[in-house]
Amino acid sequence: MTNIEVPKELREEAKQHDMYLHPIDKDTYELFFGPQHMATENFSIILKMDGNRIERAIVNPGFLHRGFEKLAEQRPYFTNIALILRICVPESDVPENIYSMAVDEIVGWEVPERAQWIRTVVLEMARMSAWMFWIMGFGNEIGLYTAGQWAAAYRERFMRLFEELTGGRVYHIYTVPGGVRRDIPGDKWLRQLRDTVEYLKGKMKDFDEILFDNYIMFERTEGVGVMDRKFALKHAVTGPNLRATGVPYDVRKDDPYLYYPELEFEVPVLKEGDSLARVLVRRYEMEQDLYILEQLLDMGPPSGPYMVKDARLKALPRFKPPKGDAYAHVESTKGDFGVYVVSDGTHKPYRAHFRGPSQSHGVTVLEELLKGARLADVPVILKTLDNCPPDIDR
Amino acid sequence: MSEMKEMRNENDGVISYELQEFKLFEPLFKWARKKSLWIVAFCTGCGGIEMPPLATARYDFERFGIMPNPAPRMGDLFLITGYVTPKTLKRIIITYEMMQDPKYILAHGSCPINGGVYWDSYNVVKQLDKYIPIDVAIAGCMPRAEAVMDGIMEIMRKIEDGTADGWKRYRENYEYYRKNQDELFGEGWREKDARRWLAWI
Amino acid sequence: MINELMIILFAPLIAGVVAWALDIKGIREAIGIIGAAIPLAYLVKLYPTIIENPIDYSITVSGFTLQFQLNTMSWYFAAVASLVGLAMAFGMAVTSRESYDWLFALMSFTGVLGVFLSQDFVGFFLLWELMTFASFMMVLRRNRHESLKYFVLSVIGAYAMLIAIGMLYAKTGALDFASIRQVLYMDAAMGTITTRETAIIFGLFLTAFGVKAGAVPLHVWAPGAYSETDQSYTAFFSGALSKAGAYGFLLLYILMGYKLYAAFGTFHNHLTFAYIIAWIGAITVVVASFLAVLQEDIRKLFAYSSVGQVGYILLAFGLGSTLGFAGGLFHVLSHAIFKGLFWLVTAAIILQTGKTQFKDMGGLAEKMPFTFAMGLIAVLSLAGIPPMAGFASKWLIYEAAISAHMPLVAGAIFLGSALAFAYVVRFLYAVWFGQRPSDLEDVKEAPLPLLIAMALLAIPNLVFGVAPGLVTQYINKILGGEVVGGDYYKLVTPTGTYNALLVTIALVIGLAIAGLVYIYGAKTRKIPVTNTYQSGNPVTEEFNLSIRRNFYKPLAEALEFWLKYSWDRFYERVAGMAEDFADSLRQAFYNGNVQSYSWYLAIVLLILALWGVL
Amino acid sequence: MIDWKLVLEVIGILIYATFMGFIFMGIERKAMARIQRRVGPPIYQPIIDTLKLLGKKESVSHGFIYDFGPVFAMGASIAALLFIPIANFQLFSSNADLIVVAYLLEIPMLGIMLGAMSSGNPYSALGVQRGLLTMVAMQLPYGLALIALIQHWGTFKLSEIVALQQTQGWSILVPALFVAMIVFDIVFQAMLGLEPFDIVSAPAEISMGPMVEYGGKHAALLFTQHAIQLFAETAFFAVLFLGGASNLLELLIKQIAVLFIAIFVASIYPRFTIDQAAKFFWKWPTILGIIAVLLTV
Amino acid sequence: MKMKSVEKPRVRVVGEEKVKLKKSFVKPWMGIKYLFKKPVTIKIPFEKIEPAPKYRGFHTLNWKTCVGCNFCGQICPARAIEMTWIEVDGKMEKRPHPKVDYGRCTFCQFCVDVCPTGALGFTENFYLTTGGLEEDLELYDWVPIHPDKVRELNEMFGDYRFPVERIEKKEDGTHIYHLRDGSTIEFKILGYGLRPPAAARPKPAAKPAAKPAAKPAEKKEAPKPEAKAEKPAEKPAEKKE
Amino acid sequence: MDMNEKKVEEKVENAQPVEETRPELPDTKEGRLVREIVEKAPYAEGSVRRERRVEFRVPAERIHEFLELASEKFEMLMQISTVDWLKEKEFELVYQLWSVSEGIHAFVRTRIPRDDAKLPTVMDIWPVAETYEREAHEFFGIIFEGNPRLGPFILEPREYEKHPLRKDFNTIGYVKVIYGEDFDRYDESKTNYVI
Repeated sequence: MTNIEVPKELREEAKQHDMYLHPIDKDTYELFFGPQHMATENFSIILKMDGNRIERAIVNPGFLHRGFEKLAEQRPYFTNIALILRICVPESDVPENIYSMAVDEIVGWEVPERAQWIRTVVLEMARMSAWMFWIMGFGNEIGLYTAGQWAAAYRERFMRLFEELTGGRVYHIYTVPGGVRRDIPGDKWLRQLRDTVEYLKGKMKDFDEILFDNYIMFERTEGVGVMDRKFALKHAVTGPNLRATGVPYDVRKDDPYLYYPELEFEVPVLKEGDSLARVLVRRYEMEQDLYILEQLLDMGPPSGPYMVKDARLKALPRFKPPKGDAYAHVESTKGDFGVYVVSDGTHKPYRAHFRGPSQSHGVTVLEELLKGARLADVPVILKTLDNCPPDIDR
Repeated sequence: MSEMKEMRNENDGVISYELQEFKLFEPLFKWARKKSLWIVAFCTGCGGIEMPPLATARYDFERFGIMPNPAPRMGDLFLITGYVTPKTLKRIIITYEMMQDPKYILAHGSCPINGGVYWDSYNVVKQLDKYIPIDVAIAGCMPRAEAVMDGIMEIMRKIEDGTADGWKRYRENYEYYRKNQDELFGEGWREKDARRWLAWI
Repeated sequence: MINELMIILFAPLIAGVVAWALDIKGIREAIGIIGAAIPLAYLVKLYPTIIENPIDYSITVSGFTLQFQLNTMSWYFAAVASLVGLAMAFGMAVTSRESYDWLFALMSFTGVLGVFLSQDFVGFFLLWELMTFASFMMVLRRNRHESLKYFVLSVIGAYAMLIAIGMLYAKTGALDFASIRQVLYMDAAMGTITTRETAIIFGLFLTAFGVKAGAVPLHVWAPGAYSETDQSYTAFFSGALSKAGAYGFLLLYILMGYKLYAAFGTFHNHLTFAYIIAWIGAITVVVASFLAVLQEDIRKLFAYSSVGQVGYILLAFGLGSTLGFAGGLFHVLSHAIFKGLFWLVTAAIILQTGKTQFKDMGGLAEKMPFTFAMGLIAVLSLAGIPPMAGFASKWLIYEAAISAHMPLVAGAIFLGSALAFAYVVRFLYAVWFGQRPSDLEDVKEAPLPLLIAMALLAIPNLVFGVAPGLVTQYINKILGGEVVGGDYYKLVTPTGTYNALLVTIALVIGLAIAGLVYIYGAKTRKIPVTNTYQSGNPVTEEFNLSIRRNFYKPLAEALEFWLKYSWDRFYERVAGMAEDFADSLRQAFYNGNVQSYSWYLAIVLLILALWGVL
Repeated sequence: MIDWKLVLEVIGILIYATFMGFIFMGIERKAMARIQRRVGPPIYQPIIDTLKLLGKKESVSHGFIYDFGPVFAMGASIAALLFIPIANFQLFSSNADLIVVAYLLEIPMLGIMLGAMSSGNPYSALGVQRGLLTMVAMQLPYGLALIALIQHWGTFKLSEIVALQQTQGWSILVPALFVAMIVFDIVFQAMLGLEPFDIVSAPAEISMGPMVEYGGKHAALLFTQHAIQLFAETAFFAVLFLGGASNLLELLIKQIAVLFIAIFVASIYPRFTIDQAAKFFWKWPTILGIIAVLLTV
Repeated sequence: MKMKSVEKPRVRVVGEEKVKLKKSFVKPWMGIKYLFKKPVTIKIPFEKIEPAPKYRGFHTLNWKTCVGCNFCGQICPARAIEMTWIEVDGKMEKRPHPKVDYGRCTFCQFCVDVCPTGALGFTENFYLTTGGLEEDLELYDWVPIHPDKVRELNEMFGDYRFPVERIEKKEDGTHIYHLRDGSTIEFKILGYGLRPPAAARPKPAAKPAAKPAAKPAEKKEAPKPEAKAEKPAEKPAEKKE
Repeated sequence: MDMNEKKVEEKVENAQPVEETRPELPDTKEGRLVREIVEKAPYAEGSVRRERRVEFRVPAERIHEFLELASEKFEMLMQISTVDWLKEKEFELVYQLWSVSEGIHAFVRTRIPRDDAKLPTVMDIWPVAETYEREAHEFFGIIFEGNPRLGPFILEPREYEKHPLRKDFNTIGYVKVIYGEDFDRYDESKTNYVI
């Protein structure tokens, strides 16, 4: 950074007029937290600190704003898939899926059952890999790098599976309106998936031992960043954060989509609403996700096409759905991820408005929870809320 | 307070320092620089998601002495991991100028080269090399971890050659980069951006 | 007859009176400095003499004979006081604006010297009170409330001492130290003075000296009084005056040691009464240091720190071993010089900036480099960085504490020294480093006399640090034996050695190597405070980038439970209750009814009659 | 009158200690990497890092104290090292006193703090605050452990402690001193700045704390200082509790054993916050320390 | 699927006792067992890992079958594909061929999906590393070559690098691709767009010159309005300040 | 697969422009909910779109009143979506509500003129609306009276002044001005591009 020192003449001039150049508040100090910081990648919080306590936090998002909603209005329906999945990087299948579901609803397509099965598997795999990513982040923030290193390595197994299924490692560009782009590569892939699920089931015990049962992890999270049920509802907090406050809301159960109605899984709910509850809820959800994947594999992929048959798809760039609008949402690891798509009958969406879960828990909620917290709690709160900056910025 | 901007000493610590060559140990230092690239922990875009696999047990770039370091003063390698918005670019420039020479930049994927999929976005910088010098660019959207590793290897090779000279270019053409930055952000953007928060604090 | 002792004693007082009477700017400072320099000069001159044999002097005032003696121990204390006193005088030449200050400052100087030189309780008490009065007057001018607190506690101490002296006189029939010592030594075997009476005398003296030394829980006056006076004077106040309390404890040993041992016996192989003193010291160290860490005012911080450091001396004296005395005596010197230096640095800061709160300061190191260097020396000495005077004395205390088998007391020293580390760094950070508020832009270096004063105290810090043997060899003479062996640079105790020169050499070697590495690297260029890591954000100086308040808030949070209790508040509550009680008494009794007054008279007479007085 | 043998020994031990200190840092990184299921850097990686930092062509400073801090820290570390009996090389240790060495081992911290504070960065200041509070917190159990040791052996002289251990068996074989060793080991974690007490540099919270402003040669100095300090501290541990050593190899084995325990603890526990650390230190380690002390009275 | 038949799936809430865990000082020590196990690290770049089959890497193009329909260009979300008129061996190709800019491409391969003749394809190649200078970045912009050639190169070198090592440009629009095995492909770019280029159509302005210092300083000339704006366009906003 | 067919039927119905609201509401839980609310707020039109999706149209001046009423049933405000209907010169605001107890998603639509886009804030009902409103303000220039933090939020002040998500904001023109002309190198023959 270059020199911003105020020149001497100006100081003197200011002093002559009895004003100081910086009427700084000497009781508190300002701490710029992020974006170039280990804990808040691409996110900035301006903290007004008193000693080690935070008096006030101001969230400064927007480092990742790319104007997705504007860009989506400038691209045809199918092309948008290659774009909007960048909204949520760790879990890029979620935007793809909700967008596809919304367009399916507008067009009125009945998505083939095989495609639905694949989509469900993809979503669950995305959830699982996002969980691994979350463990890594959480471990790093509280200083337990070992768990993080393991989790990131185990995540690679899913990355490989994704790569084989979709042809992309992180950005899969796989789910499209009307189905999916490719079929399952074969039984070998299913076997690999089952192996991976088994493997991770075994590894969950390790994570329990080193992270979730760790005395110091409890010390760090217990009673930190507490929110109650009413606060959470008023602030539209969703996902594990909401369930940690005692509200059993899970989109997969309450507004079921794809294969979820046929699956059996449990929704963990805790009442404390602190960081520890959020961590424990997430931990249980990981187990449930593995269980869901197992069930899906037991069912096996239904036969049939993986893409809807429609004559309109011949002219793909100029594919025009009817007028209308739709809202679709799924349960991502961070919460309720939704999209509102408006079609005016042309080949580009008239409006696609995304609702990232972090939009609600990453700004006002974060500011509220940080009030009075210690500086050391900032990364813990950030990570247990699972704040995802691109959700806010888009 | 508006005249403060004009009166401000137009800087320049960034370029005005004597370059000291360590003649005797230069080959040793070159080797050390190559073998110990510390990354400034600043993920600017989606490419940041491919850093964890590299940094962790799967690919483990610490085998080459590469490790993320939170403090920019100690950093050697700046990974521009993807698209750059003007708001981020300001921070990138500040962080980059804070790093100490020699320093290197590795640009990930399409976006820093030519805008990528955000070529028509009003908030993404196209052609990053107008604002800061890039040493190595890698293709991909996003580049696989192996590709990033390849980019790092390329940087190592260039350090050995002495062709990784982005930091020299930045010093020599500081006026040019500075002009482009000021064109994009407006004159005195540092103060303006800092003062934005005064009202809120 | 004009004796050297008399000159030593009364030169400051006379100089003070003259300075006050003349009240001409320039001259009064000169007179004051000369007056303060005379005792030191004479003490130095007398040094060869007193080692051979002490110098006696006595005057008779209205039947009382005041005896003074300059022996090895009183020379030591007087020399410490004079050194600090001279530094004070230099400092006051700048900081003090009025002749009033000179009068009372020098008066208290005389009082302190008198206390150290007195050989009987009359003179001791009179000069003790002179010292108290003068220092009270110094505080009174600045702050009534704090001076009142000081006054009340001093009066309590004075009464306690008076009663104790009275009791001693009643039991022994003597007022001079020699006879009292003799009688009590005899009595230790005979036991005419009961244990209870001994306990009462001991307790009263403990109170009297504890108040002056600022031992917990009688320390409450100290922070206020130390901070609410001229800071140059505080150098003396804390550096020398509080030593009077420590000296008093030493006196207890000299006068009543055997008696107390005989009366209380031992506890786990320690002298019981010494054990009490040691624990008072330990508690003082810990409590005062914790409180010092949490202060937000530069004067308060050092005030608490002074209390804590005097606690070290008490602790050392309380160990009851000769090594402990050696450590305590050494710490008397080192505390006087480093804390005196601290207060002079504080005086310079307050003089030049007009601020006392940490939150208003910052970044002064560039503006006041010499003062900063002096402050750094004081910091290194107080924190006990090896080749410094502060470390040598602390080391002796450690050795003494552990070889006296008082492990928990030694633990308190460990904790106290870490806390000392913490609060001096707080001082360094808040005053010298960080972002400078714009209103401190014009601050200049402190004026010359103050710098001289600082240098006067800084040099002994270094000299006695590198050559602690200079002090310990003299202490050996006081204690009459080879307590701490070794030569000028080396201290040898039965269990350990400390070679200050070797440490210095090692540090120099280390610094030289590190310096070579440093010089080899690239040339540095200076950058402003705004060009620092702010997570990549641009900042201007309009942001506050320094932690100015609540620096140690986490500690305050960890100690939340303990900080609920405060002696200060306790006393204030007691005072309030006493006031209320007096009020209600007044309302109940002095109700203006003549009849009730006659009743009271009757009741009093009846009681006296029953007791057999009448 | 210069004792040339001593001079040579000092130089030799300094070079050896610096090198081994770097290797210890490498071992630390390597072993942690292995627990994290990865390969990790080569074992000499810290040397490369330091060389690179030293070879930086730019260097910034925030004033004289900022430069002085690292130099002072490294100087103090070297001074501390010279007083520790390292195997059969006695150096200055005939004069070494436990308290002196314990203090000398703390001074480098002051140097780092001085430099960090003078940069004026709030992150550094927070690091300083945390560092000092960690010290305040750990000093009580640390002191108690040392006192127990001194009380048992009845001497402050490190060389005598070593000699006594050679004849009467290692310290840890004494039950009371075993307790003291546990206390010391917990404190050791904080002294080395490893988890769960790496509160000072907590990268995710305050971005390396005091180190955040350092780069180039300053950081190189601090790295070298850390290496020497690491060597000195592990040697100190070995001397106090593991019976010292009669040759460098034995010492090395003991040092590495000590180091490995520290690595294990560091790799499985997250970090405390500063007030939790203070409360923790004043609870179990202090109680254990008091027990140890009372057992040795 | 039976979404209709399920009224509203009852949310099965787990008991707290199943979710909650007990804290422990001892259990984390189990983690140390991995010190003695083999690391999971794949040692790139010494250890090669194959990308998955059909990994979406660089494009290939069969120039023979490409009909120049511009479907690929239309679907491309990044507008990375530009139809290019090419002259090979002095003979102009009948149809334009897509030219892909990897400074834009997102590797979604929608272009491959929509290609009606299957001329455009992709391989698993994904390594493309260059320096940051303009002349190095030339590699990012190319007309894809035949898939067989790419596969041959992959087999020859055993890795998945970009098949072209250097692109040599000449003043008259001649491009020479220096492939990794030393062979070259030479052709001349005549023009861009769907319609065949006019005889003496000038080459559009190339990217700014290589050296930063030589870059055009003024970059603010107002561009000409777009030929086909999607929306009722407002005037290009003036750049502020 | 009967369900899917049913779904498609519904969607086909929904796909038609939604102007003609069916007066009769189905006797499902959605229908009952809508009836209940519409009875209390007769100024609003309510309809059921499909299972778990209901819709209300409310005049802009009574939106706060209606949302306050709806907040009893719908605990969460998921999003405030703004659609810029340039031809009608209107902004359509869609308050997306979710009822945790019933499991129903509701669109509450209201329209305000483009030139004078002002609405009362709903921060007092759902504090989270602060974020959504800041966003809507930033991208569309709608003023929410009572929200104290309207201003540059995600964007930089320069882009903020343009309200980039408005339909009359010409992205490509703006980009050319800001980032230089060569971002789109071959735009002379762009007639055949969809984007």
